[in-house]
Amino acid sequence: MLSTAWILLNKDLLLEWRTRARLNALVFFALATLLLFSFALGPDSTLLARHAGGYLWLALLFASVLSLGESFRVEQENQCLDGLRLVPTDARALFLSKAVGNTLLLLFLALVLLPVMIALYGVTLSLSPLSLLGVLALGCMAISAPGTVYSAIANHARARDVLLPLLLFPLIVPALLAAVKATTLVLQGDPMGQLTSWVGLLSAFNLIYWGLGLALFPRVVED
Amino acid sequence: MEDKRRSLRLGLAVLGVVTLGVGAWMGLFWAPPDREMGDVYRIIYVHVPAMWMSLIACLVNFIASVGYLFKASWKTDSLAESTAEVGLLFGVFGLVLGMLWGKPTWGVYWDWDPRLTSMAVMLVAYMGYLALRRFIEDPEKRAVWSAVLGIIAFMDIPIVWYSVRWWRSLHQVQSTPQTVHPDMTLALRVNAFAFLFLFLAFVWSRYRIAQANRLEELALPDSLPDAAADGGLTRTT
Amino acid sequence: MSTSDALVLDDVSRRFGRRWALARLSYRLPRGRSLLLTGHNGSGKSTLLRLIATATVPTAGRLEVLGMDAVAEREQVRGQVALLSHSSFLYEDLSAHQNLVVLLRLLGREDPGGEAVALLARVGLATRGSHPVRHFSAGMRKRLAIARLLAQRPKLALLDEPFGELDPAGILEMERLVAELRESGTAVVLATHLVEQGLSLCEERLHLVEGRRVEP
Amino acid sequence: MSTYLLLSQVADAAERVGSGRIQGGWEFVWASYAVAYLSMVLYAVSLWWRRPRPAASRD
Repeated sequence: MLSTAWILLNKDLLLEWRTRARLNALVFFALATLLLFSFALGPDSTLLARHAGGYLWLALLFASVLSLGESFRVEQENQCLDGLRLVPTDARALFLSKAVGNTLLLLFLALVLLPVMIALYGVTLSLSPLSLLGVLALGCMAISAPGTVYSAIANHARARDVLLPLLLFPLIVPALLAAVKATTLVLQGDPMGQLTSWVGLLSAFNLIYWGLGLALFPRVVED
Repeated sequence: MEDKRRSLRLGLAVLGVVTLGVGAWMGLFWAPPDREMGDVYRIIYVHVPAMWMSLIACLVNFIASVGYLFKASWKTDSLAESTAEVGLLFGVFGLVLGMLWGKPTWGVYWDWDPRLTSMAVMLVAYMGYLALRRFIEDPEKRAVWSAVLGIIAFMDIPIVWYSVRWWRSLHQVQSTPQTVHPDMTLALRVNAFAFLFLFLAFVWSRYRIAQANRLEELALPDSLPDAAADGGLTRTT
Repeated sequence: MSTSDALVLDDVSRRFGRRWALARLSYRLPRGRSLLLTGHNGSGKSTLLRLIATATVPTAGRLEVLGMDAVAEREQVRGQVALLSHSSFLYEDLSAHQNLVVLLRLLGREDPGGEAVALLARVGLATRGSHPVRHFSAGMRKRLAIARLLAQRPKLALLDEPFGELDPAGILEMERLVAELRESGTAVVLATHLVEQGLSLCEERLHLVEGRRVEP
Repeated sequence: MSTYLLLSQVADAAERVGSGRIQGGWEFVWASYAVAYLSMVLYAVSLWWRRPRPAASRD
């Protein structure tokens, strides 16, 4: 299963590279969102710095809806998903490859946004950059696992562009809360030692939804 | 058979309405006012049962969803559909009652109280569930996918609850009245049973509608002369 | 009992919403024989092929492919059956070569790159291997799709309108490829409008009208 | 954003209310019971509206 997932992940990354114009558009979309937040809140730099973590995750969340939707649109174009199923390919490997691929894409996006955010909002980093990377990775994973399942479902429905955020946003509220809190703590320091409990919540969310995704995804793609 | 069920359903509804009448009288006039909250607390008799019914609906929806994935049957699919809709009804007006309660107690309609906030988040999730059902035409696919959705959404309830509570921990969480008069408990119980009867009557009626819709979607007017005897309501896969 | 048959359809039906695409179809195809499926558009040919390929499941009835149950043992069936469908199963933004390499790697082949080159040569796309599929014509896609099918080395090949969208030369070539498949011991189920071409390639014939079997 | 704004308001309100018994507020109680019962009645009506018709009236 893992080797199949690896092949599929390579295929998705190759596809992403061949269509990098789309990837660029996604990056600029996320950057524009980040910029718009600062316009919406006025040039109050202390306020911006205080809520920088929240804006970063909102920008990522909006971008993720686009990238998640795209990840299964590619498979639907010539019914490639059917083609993969009939090879045969393990559906769980398919889930793993898509979820990991989406995580990597979001993480890449986060790393592009990070320096921009630091410059734009005047943020300083209190804890180690490594812990920030860890929080970002956990948060991206938390969006991707349920996002992959929902994207596969929404892709076959009418009005899929509305449906995916409608399904996904309420579901990942806890992950978003935890990610924002943890990011803010990493940026501004953690005198009360709250970071571990938020990271714990984020990890539990990941554990549950990666597990559920693996268990349920075969039913989603098979009849 | 059908007549018997019909009268049973009607009886359930009548029982619910009568109990609700008694409950309303108890809640509004019979039960004593609360020490701290005065008469405003009387909203509890409609607000709390509504929230309970909403949670029961989520639970039944989850069980029906799991059941469908283990053994495909239109019955569990219809049950899941009806509980989602009825649960959403109770949840939405329960939430409105919570806001009406919040205004005189906290001074604002919306206080980011963990329970109400979690409930609001879950209601949006179940609205998505119903929207998905509406947007997929193929009955088989709709049943499978909404079952997956029902499971995923239900697992989210405790996580949402914990995360919102931690998120709000800077603010004192409002607690249930410490000194509960026994009459209050009784009034709450009567109202809860009234809501339960109505809930069951609603779910049952909605279930019949769902089953009839399935039948219509799958009706086979002119083909399969022999195999169609069961109306296509049994699945062999 | 049924192991001597390549295909056993026992009262198979498939419903899409209110419409029965296949209605109570029973049929047996002996091993080693090839089957020609005929019928108008919407007669259920494609649905039958997708059922045999296990891309979809029967609403009612039992279907055995090469002695295996098409629902319970679908993984094993998929390993021995390949489908050339109306949809090409190709990634538009990958090159022809890359498309084949991904498939061959999934199949666990030793030398995906080399085998892909050989396959491209076999279907007459040797010079186009590095072009993205997005720039291919309909006929070229068909060729690449058949290369995809050949790569799977099926025991039973399911061909849905393989001659569609091909020019006369392409049709001849496709006939040659199907004949080659047959010679190499692969049974073929062929759905096509071109009854003459089909009859020359297949021994058995099944004519469908509105999802039912009718004597042609 | 508006979250934080609301939060500060809530904190203010909580201080104003203090620990004394809340007076009146019957209008909220009446409104609540009305909302609850009206919702259920409307839903019951909608169920009645959608009730499965006997097969004879279909088609």
